[in-house]
Amino acid sequence: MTYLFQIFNGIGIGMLYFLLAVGLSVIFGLLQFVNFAHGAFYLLGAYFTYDLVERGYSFWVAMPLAAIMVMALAALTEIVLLRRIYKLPHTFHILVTVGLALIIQEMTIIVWGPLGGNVPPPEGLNGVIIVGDFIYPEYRLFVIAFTAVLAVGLWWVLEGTRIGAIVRAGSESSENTALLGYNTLRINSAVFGLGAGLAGLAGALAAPIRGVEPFMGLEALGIAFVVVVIGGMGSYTGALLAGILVGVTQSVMASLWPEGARLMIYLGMALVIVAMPRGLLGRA
Amino acid sequence: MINRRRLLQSGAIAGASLLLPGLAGRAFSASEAITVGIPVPISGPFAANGKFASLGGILAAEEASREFGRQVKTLDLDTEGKPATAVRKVQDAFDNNGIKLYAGGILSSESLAMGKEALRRNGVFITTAGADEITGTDCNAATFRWSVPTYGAIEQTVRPLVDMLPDAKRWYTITPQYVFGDGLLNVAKDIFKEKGIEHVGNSYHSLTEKEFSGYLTNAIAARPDVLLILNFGSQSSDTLRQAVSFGLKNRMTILVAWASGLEQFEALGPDICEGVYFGAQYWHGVDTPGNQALVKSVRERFDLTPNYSLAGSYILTKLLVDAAVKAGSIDGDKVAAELRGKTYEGLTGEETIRAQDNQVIKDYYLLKGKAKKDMADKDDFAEIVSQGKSFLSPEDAGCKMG
Amino acid sequence: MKTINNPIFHFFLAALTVVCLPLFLRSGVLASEILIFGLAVAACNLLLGFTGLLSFGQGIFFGVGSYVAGILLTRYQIPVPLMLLLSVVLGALIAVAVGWLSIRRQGVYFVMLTLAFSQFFFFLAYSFSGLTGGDNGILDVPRPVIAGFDFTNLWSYYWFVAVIFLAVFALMLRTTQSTFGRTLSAIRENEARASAVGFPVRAFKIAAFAISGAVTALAGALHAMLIGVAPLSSIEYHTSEIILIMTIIGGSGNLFASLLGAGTYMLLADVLSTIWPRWLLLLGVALIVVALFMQRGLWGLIETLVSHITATSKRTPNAATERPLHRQADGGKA
Amino acid sequence: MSIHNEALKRSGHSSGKHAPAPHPVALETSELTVAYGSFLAVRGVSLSVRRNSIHSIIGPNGAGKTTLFHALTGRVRPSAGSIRLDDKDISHTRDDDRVRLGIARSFQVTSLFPNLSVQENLRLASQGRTPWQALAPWRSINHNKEAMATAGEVMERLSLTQVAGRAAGELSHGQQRRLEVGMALAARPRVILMDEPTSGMGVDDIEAMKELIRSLAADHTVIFVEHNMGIVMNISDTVTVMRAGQKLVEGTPAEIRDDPEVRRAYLGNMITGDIA
Repeated sequence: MTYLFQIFNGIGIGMLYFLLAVGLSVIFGLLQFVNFAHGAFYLLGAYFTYDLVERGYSFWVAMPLAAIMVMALAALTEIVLLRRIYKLPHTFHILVTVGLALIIQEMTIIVWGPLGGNVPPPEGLNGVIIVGDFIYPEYRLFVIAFTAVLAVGLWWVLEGTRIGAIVRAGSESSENTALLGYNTLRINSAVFGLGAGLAGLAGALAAPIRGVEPFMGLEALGIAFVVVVIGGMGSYTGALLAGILVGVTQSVMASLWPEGARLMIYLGMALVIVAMPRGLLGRA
Repeated sequence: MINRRRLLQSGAIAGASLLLPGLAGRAFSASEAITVGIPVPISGPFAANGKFASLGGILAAEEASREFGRQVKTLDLDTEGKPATAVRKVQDAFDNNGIKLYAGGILSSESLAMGKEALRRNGVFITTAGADEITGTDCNAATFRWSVPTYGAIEQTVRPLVDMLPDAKRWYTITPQYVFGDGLLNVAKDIFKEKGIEHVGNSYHSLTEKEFSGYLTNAIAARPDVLLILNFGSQSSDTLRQAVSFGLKNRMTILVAWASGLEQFEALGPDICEGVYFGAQYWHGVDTPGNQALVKSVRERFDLTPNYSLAGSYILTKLLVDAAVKAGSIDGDKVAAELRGKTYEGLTGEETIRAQDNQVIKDYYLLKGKAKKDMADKDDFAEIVSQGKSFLSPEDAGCKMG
Repeated sequence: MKTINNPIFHFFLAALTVVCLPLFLRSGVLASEILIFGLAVAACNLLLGFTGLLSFGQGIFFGVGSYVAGILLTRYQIPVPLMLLLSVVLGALIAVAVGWLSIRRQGVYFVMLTLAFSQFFFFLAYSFSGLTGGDNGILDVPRPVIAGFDFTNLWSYYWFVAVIFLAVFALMLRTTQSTFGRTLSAIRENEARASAVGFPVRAFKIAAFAISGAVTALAGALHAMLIGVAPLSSIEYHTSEIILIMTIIGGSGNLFASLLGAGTYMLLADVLSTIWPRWLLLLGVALIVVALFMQRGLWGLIETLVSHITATSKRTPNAATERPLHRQADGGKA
Repeated sequence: MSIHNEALKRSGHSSGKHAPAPHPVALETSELTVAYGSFLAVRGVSLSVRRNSIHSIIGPNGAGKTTLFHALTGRVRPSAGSIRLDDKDISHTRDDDRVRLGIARSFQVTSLFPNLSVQENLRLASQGRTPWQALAPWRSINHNKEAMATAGEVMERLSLTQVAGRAAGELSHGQQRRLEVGMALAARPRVILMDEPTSGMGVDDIEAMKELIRSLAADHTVIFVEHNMGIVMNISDTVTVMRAGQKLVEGTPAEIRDDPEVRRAYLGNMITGDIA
């Protein structure tokens, strides 16, 4: 029974990881771009939510607004800075995005201070659900349901719409999009904005669970990388599967061998890359 | 922003000394000035502690300047929270700035390493770090520690709580897996045994863990009366926040044995802290003359309420400067001799520096979070439930000073 | 341009740096650390600049060296030269293992794999605290006293490091100029062709990893003796990141650039961190500036400057500066 | 272009001397099949390439020429059938090992080491025959005298001596194509595989390349995949036509030209083109 509940809890954690990682995966798929600043966008999403809630806005206003703000900021960054470096070797992608992450992190400290903060769960969702011996916070339940709906919506966008077709074509070959005759520049900005916006949304949703502190982006980045690599870069379903897998591993290991939880996750990641070069569900 | 100007000044000194060999060293030794190095993490994940520690040092130095009529300064050394950087900064400060007095070290690993360096160079290092080894198995003549060890922290929180809650017979623990966590856990287990309490379970977790829902699920399944949280810093905040969201506050008593105090309450907010018990090294509401004076001057000087990082750094710096003035020297052995065995009126009342292991004997506090409506001002998060001194003998602590 | 890209000239510059550091720096620790990281960065450069492998795992080898020094010197009283030899051997062995597994994948996947290994080794070191001291690290690592020479004093230890640095630097220069080094360059420039002309590319990449791991572990061991601790933070992901950043800042074309990168980064960090607590923000800006405007690093900047000076003095155009940025620093986009 | 260079001819023969027995067939495949998943890119192709002949492989796009070529170089592994070099089975030999057995290749898109000098490119190509020697980090690049000499000879033969010190990336297109062939020659192979050697060349360069390939046949076996029918029909001894992964027809250029199947496969327009 405990394990059943741990698995359920793991799915809850995993859905958040999925949201965090799918943006990174989409960005990688279309732009062949390793984004070390992804965690920083998650950080910003959380802090924007925190700030808006502190100013008295409802969480329901703050959460989407924070995600949109992150999206806009990311798209702007793409236009001003990142599109200049796509053609350079990966080394410089890493250099620029590591630099970007440092700037965002330090700016966060300058604006909001080095101490963290708390974001209370929204009214009506701050209770718990009790099932027999087990307890689960309503807000976490909401996050699962909300991300599930979002996942379906995102799946529809990527699989059922023209923009999705472009993204998928692009992740197979970078020249494809150009061949299709689309304005690649604008699509790149949009996709980067979307990917970072999803990270921002994950941050906004995580804030009532984790609180906010200036270094939360680093942990998020690590998790996002693991999920994307296990799932396969550029793969939507891969990110979903791997997100849940990592979440469940983490939760179940809490019962089995807590100290080794991280070790297992990174070992699993290494094994997956060695055995399945493109991740569990990466495009061949 | 007096703080900023101060930092810039010290920066200019450090910068000059870096580039002009010889000059800075002579300038320091020729003057009457006493400089205390404040090696704390100013950048990196523990930046918050470093920022307040820096202020505490400045305040103590300013007071000492007035009191002794000679120049007393602090020099912030950014350890970045890494032992390697910490040692490098301290070695540099010895060589280039002639500094022999150091008050700081927030993290155990960096403090242990800096203590060794202080001994090698005939300096003195005094810290508030958590590792018991500092005045235990790795103790040395040049290293002093103000904070109460894990033994006292548990004795002064778990024991009074057990006495207060005679019906609470089932306890569950969440412990970070390393020496510090095990130290706390072992003391707690001894008390459980002695008091006939059932230890219904423990969850170990790694130092990098942020997600505690899995551990909390285990805890809920064990149906304890008390949840004892033995991690510290942002991990204890995360654990507590998530525990509250799982509704644990309504089902059991929660005790955070090693809380950071005001900094942590500010980050968590009163809703989460209400009704939760916290163990603390320092609390600004402590009713002693020393503390009241500090609270007053910090409010005047920085428009802040002193938290543990600030107060700790203040008292460390003050102890060093007082001892150096009295010894008439900044040489480590002389200052240390002056410190050893000293009894003084400190922030927590009467404090004594035990000569055998350089451990400061002082009170540890059990606090209880107040409801928002009961708070007298924005920093009045908690009331003191009990306080007292509990220490292992130097032999039991494992200190053999060579 | 031929003259400033001559390996003997690079060795001369390195030797000059070794001699000049004590004259311009008051801090013996900083000076020693620059040389130690210079070694680690040169080893990273052997992979990045010469073989085209962007390794995020250099911290593993650095940490391993640091632990070898910590464990052997504090628990077994093994003589320092033997300890250094063992750290080199263990560093090479672990690098072979990491390299063997990582080079099975290319491009970004290779980078990710080295990143995963660096995290994996961190948690390994953290979990086996009996061996590594866990979060506290291994304390009281002594500096060497060899054959009556006492290197425990900071500046005398600097010279100890300096001699090792120059010897290893010379060996590495020789390596890059050897037929082996040229083959690595060939693999970096065109892996498919290198394989087609008959080179077992994987064996060469693994060999490059072995050398890189050996030198990085040596640097780690020297560092543990310098600061007297073998800390957990040495094997952290951040160590890998910093080594990589230093490599790119210096420039990946030659080995002296690595010393330049290490020195510049350390001095800059030292000065900035005393001026402003939020100095990492400035570092972030600097990284972006390097990526946008100084893609060939500090050494590239020097090359351009020198060619401008010679061009204005001789009024002859120089082809080398017009050389476009080839895929010299690519983790293998192909 | 001085095509006939005595020194290289001698070296070519000397490497021939090491061959176990003069087998009339240099390279042979039987029922060679290459599958990509369920798709059979090459199915049951049997080739027999005579020693010191010029054997070309042609066919429309998607006929499986390139896959066959990759199977011969060792880039892809056959899923069935075998490849024999001088009667020795090399079906499962890695591409770099095949170089040592006497097969060298050139690339369709020029594939050089662009930042290294011409001389260094060729020296590396020659060193590829004894690659393990190069694993020693203490050996200087001048250590392998034989490789240095071969690089010199190939440069002479391909008229690249005057640009020996230039970076390969800075050469003219024609020079780069010649160096591309030189990279294969420097390995002193018995069999040279060429992937569209004239692709992207101007008229003058094509003519020179044609002469070069013809001259290679004096001491090498040459197999090449080519789109340019002019060169194929002009210099080949044997032509294999492929379609849909299979061998359609094989014969002399004259036979191929008149074959009705081939005419149908190519819709008649390509082969009648520019036969010089």
